[in-house]
Amino acid sequence: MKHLSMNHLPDSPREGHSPLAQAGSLQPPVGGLALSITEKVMLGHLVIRGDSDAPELARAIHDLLGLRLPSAPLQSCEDEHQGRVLRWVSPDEWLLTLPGENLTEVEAGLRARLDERFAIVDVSGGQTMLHLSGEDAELVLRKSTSYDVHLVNFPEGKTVIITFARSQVMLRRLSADSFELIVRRSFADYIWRWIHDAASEDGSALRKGDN
Amino acid sequence: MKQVNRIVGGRCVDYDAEIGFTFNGKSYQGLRGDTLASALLANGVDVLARSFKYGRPRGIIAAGVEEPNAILQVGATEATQVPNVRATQQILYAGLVCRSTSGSPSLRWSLTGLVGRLFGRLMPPGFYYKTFMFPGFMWRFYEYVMRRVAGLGKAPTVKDPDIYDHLNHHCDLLIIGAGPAGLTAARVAGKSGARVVILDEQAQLGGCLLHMNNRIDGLPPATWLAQTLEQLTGLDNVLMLPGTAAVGYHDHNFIVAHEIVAHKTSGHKMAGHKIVNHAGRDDSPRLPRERIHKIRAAQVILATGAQERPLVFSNNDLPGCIQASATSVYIHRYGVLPGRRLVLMTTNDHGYQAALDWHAAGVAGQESDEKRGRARRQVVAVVDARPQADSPLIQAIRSAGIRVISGSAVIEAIGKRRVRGVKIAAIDSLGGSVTGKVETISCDTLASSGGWSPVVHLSCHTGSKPIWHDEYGCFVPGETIQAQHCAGAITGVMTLGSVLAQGAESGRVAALAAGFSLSLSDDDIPQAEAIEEAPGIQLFHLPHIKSTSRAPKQFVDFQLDVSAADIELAAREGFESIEHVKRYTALGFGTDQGKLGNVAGVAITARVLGKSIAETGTTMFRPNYTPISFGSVVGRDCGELFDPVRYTAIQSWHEQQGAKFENVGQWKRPWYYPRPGESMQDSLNRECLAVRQQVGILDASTLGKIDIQGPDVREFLNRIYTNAWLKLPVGQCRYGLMCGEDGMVIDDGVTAALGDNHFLMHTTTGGAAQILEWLELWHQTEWQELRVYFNSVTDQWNTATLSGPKSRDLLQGLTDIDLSGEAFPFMHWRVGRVAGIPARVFRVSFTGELSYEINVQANYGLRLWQMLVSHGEQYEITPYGTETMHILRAEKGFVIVGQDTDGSVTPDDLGMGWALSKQKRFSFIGKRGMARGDCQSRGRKQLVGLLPVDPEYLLSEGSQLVCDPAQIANMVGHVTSSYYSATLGRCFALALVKDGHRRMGETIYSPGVKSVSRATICEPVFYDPEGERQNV
Amino acid sequence: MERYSGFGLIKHAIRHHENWQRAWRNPAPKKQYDIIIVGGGGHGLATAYYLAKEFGVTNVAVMEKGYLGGGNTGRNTTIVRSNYLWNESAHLYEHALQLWEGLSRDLNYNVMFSQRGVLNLGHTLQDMRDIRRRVNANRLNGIDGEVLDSTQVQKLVPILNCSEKSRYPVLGASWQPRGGVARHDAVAWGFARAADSLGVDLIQECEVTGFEIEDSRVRGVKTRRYGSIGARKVACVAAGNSGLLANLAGFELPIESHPLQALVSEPIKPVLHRVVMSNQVHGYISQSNKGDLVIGAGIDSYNGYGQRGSYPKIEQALAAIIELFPIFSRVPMNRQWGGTVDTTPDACPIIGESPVTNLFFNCGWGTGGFKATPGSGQVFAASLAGDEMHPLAKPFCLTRFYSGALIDEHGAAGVAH
Amino acid sequence: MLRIYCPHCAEYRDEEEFHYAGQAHIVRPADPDACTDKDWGAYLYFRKNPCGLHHELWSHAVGCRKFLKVIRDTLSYEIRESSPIGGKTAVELSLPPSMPPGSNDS
Repeated sequence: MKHLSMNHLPDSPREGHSPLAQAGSLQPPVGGLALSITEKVMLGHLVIRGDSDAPELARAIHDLLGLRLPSAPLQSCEDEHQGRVLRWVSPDEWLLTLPGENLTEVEAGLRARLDERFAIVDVSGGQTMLHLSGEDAELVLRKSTSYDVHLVNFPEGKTVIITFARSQVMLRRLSADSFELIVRRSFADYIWRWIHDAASEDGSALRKGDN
Repeated sequence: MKQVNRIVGGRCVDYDAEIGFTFNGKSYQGLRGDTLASALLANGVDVLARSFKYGRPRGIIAAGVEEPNAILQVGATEATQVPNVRATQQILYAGLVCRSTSGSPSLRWSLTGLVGRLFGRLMPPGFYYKTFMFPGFMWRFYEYVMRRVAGLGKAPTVKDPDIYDHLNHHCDLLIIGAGPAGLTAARVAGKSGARVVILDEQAQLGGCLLHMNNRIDGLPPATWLAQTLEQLTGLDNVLMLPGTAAVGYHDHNFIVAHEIVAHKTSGHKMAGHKIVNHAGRDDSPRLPRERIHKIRAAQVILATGAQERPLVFSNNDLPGCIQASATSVYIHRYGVLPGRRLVLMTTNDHGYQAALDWHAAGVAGQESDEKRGRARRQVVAVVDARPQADSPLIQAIRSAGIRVISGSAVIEAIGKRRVRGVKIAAIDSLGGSVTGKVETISCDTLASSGGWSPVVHLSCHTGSKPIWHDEYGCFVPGETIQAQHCAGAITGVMTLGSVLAQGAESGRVAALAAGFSLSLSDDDIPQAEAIEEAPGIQLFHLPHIKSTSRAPKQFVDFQLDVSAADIELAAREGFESIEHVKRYTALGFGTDQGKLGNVAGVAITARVLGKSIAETGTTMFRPNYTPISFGSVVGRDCGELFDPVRYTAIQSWHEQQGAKFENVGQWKRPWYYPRPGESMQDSLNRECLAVRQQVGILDASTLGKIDIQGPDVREFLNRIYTNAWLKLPVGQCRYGLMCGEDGMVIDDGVTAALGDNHFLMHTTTGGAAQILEWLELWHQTEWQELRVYFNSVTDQWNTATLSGPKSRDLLQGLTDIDLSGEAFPFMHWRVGRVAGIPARVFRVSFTGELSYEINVQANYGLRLWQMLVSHGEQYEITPYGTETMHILRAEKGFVIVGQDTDGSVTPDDLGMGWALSKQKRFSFIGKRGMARGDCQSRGRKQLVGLLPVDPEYLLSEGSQLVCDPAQIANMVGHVTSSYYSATLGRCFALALVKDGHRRMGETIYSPGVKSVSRATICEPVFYDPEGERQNV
Repeated sequence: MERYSGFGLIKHAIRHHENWQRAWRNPAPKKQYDIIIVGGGGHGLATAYYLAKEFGVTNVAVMEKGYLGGGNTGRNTTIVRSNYLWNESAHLYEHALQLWEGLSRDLNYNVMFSQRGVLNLGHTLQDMRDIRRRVNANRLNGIDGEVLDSTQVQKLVPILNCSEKSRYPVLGASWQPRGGVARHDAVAWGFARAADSLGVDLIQECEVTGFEIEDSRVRGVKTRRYGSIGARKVACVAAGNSGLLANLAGFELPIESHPLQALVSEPIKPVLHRVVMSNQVHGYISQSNKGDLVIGAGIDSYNGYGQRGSYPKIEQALAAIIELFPIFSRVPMNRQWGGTVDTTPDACPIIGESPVTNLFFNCGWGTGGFKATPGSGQVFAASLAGDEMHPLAKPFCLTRFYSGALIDEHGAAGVAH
Repeated sequence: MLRIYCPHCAEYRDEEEFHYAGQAHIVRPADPDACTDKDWGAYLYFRKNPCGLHHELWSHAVGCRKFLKVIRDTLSYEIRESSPIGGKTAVELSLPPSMPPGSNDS
């Protein structure tokens, strides 16, 4: 059966609506937390499943994407130039994000190289990516998750799936004060509201001497 | 009124910042830095409360969390009311309004006080168990009165305008308590590079350093403290949290701490003090009122210190009776001397400090007192229960010209609303009885010290019992499996030098345990001047010339009016376990949780039972160490963030159409789409007929969808579903039924063969997450050999269901897929483009009509929907909601798992034996369970249809059914689904009825409240039983 | 037994309360009893009391490893109601409720049974279907109950958040006016005192460490403190320890023991006059006569005997309470604690024979045992005194877990508390 | 709140991320249809329920979605060991020796 990629419309990608298309932009009030949040719309999200020991998997990833397959837990590999990130999700699962326009080609390429022992699942419409950055980005995360997001425990590139308020997110650190959140579509509105609520707080008293 | 008791020298108050507040309607002045308690004491306010049972006047007895009496209602407006605020913990702010929570009509003339005096004798512990039983009907009245009397403050009557924050921390080392031990530990551990958090319940860090005089490293304590805090501030890896109380110590070193934020900043912007912008909207950032810190610590150091025990003697609850150490706190921290003439009663050297401080303050203030014509503040006498104690401290008192009365005790305080004097008498060396003559001494304050109780509470929260330490005369933390260390007075050690040394050592050991090595140099251990001490004696309950039962009341637990006599009586009545004593007398059940009285209560119990304190033991301490507001525990999980709301991509459209929504799990689903002027039934009739006659559109995106891939996917499905899956051709779908191992139906849905090794499973909306975990459970724990992967794609696909005879025509106009019956038969799926969008279309039907479920990547879901609706106008397309869907499926007899089943229904019960594969080699999940004796026996409830005899009569869902209206208790089933069908022009229902499959045509009765209705049992398919309409 | 009354109180007050008698003796155990009851909680003491009072079996000992009423009896949120879904449960709990109604006078001990009414809220359409199903069944079984709409609910509890805009709006409720709360300690003490006065020996601080079993027939119990003590029949009524006792007797039970937590606020003036329970939002609350808001939290998912659970359960319970009662946000939470509840697969108790002859179990009451105390005791006593199980107890036999005749109270019964 | 080591993620995580799945090592009878009602009842419902060490299953539900075996003391709540189902995973083998899967931080 021929697989048809269903993520990207060749004619007009703008016809789609990202999960937070209607939420607008987040503007914490003046004096609120120092934070900006943006939705990275219309990316390709591919779940790759398979045995991490299978050589053809690492080879396919390398050949097609130029990325090393992260085999250690919670690691990610990134090709900033191409906008591709491959994250370890579980011992047999990875999440690849990439520019939407490359999705069809990459998905087809992977399918061509990996047999039925591997699974490729397009979840581009099922989740969305947020970038959270600013001096108080870590602070907002600490209001929202019991995971230790301190740089010591959570350095750049580390990726975890964690509880976030009463929902969950996949979290990756981009830099000291910026993070990537991948959230499920149907929870995106809730998470957005939560962050907005948390960021509307006067943070001046909180910033001193945090660790 | 001037602050009559204010003196100079308070270390924590700003004498230039007077702030006004109101107590019981009267205005007072305090200083910034005051607690409400210190401000009230500064103003000479003696009586703050009337006691719970006897209505006795009560004043402030302590300076910290242990205060049992000064429980006030704070708040200027209805919305900002806070019940039960402990005055010793409330920081004074300008405009604070507070009032007593007891005393009616007034504190001075209290009705309960009168009742207490007249009938107090009739209220021994547990009197309510022995009375109010006759006559039975009067209990409601007794209870009404009882409830009115009980309770302290009142809840606000309107919603809380404030917000509450939560903040998570992870650290290598958490230090609870920032007194000398905690700060020293922090300094040592901080140097190691470990992540350290140190917190203290007091707004200022320092603990006893804030009110003690002993020099450390040759420096006055305040200087040493300032230096230490500066050092700690310089360390990036140390976080200090003042005004933050650790309230709960949970398993695996998880500590919950509570911070009162609003206190800390002046001019704070809580909602209670709203700043509204010109648009009338408050969009300025706000401070939370309180914040919960959730701290996961690799190591914990408890440096919580100790609380002083006041002594138990007659009338020890009179205002003016105070903890000895509290007087030092009020003098040094707040510049408040809460009286003029002090008598100190002590069993140990520590108590003497209060007398020294009082004396020094009296001398310092002598001149100004004289100028104002006030009586001089002085220490009248120190009464020491020890026969011949001697030490430098005692000598210092003596040399100040203060009378020291050894081997004696205060046996009774005298006064009505304030101490006027005390009776003292010589006692025997064990403190068991009065041996000498009674002398009365005039005074207005009686400070007492009966030794110290280490603050062991947190160490008990994870199940460790405190141990009685005979030498120190106190309970100390017991064994624990938590990574916990103790330092300072919590260990029972009270000398400053040892406390500091313990602090340093615990800091080192804990840092080491957390993986940070360092060695201690001499500089790390602060040196305190050594002061020689005479040993204290263990005395809790001072004797009286009368027996305990006849002496004036000797209170152990102030808040709940539990006296020594009450405890003795409880033990006499056979309540011998300390837990029984606690429960029978209510000892320690107050809001202070018995911090002052527990040990005395245990000691008295032990004495009556002739046991040691160690044998008697103590009751368990539970979180919270000190009370915290409900709101703080909840944090942001309230209002619109109480629980996530899940939306599909079509939500905005549904809202624009004015849909009514139904909660399904966390999802919001359109329930129906009312048009102006329509009743709900009107809408349903319109929507139903549209689907049956034209075409309707349903947002089915919430259905759970699980992508399953792998070479063994068919085998897996074959095991997990009741029906057969090995041979389903690619391109087709099949309805699947899933059971638990007990054979009961747990889920159902259509699963499609997308490829030989690739299936897409649909689950119920509510069951999606559980079913995914169910599949993983079987795969990972039982059938690891099967090569399959499961991924949730619920959110990936947006599903628009077109249903109705015109659906084919409508869709054909938008798609390149050949929709003809031959090219695309029922229970098949196809891929193509719909409205230019790549789509997977399933030809399945939950309504019984020709239907197409169009799945597109969710980002294009709204776009597709809009195209379908606009293109569908020519077919009079009608959006329909879940209720219409339910009616239509019920007309076809399709069940809804969770509505027509309840966890006790097998496939056979549903008449779905056709979905049970008998041929499968593998004994599928549920097969054996449904074969059990009672799952196959007669009398099982089976799914049937019901046609009410009166076709207009709508049976209520949940109606019980009987065969004989004369025997209504003999219920044979109940109605699971019931609707009016516009298609059928009548009401109908589905029901589970005992042996229903064998009762077709029988009449069954539904006894309502007023009348009995009749219905006929029928097959549960009411429309198009041959399935021709969906199969065209 | 000295009779308690107002007059007695006056009499004792005159003598400074110096002459009150012990509420119960503290005897050393005899060598042999007709029946030994293992577990001195409410159910065990009630069993002993009814054995002595109604069936004349007084050669009975209650063995308690700690202090009387120290287990779940003294730890629960004291809700009493009988509006269960299935006939078997409804009959049993209604039997108990009727005993509750006369219990204070029967025991001459005021157990403060307060029939202030119990509301089970419905927040979803399915909740309301389940509520109607349950109330209809109750009504036909002669148990009081009504289905209320949200307006009626609001009238009963004016401070309840019945706004249509809330996350899970209150759509209605079931209402059992005869339900309410009771004073938990008084129940244990009242039964203890009454049983003791009829000759039952209450042996505290005496842990049963094993059973004397010959030819798979029980002959007595082993204790660390007093050695072996003989008995014709042994009845285990030890919530939170049932599985352990079964293991001592050599078999397993379909029971898992879980932590269940509760919490109280500080006492405030009367503000909540009914018992309010919600399944969907998951919290239940009443206000005690002392003024505390008494709140039940959810059960922890994992097995645990620690009498404490996880903090998130407390957070969830309070979030639910604030959702239902926003005005409680500023009320201080005083104390939380936990008990150990024995849960069964069908959320119904096990009352009956065990694989060992003459060894009986009354257990598995899960989160809802307190309300059944007198009924459970009476029915169990009747079963122990006679030759076969009481008809109300029969459906709760252990063998239902083999035959599949489960009585599933999970699905439709609201919160099983 | 428990802190559980996930042997797949090689980290300690809070209990909130996990779902409890009951007693471990319950083997589904190889031939269910040959079981008596009593055998089947025992398999379905009867549990060890010890007060002390308990072998149990958890799922790292918010996380890697993998099941793990945990040995936990049901009285003290101390966790003695957590390990993957079945054989060793690559994750487990790559663990530094200082952090064996069975170690506990409390």
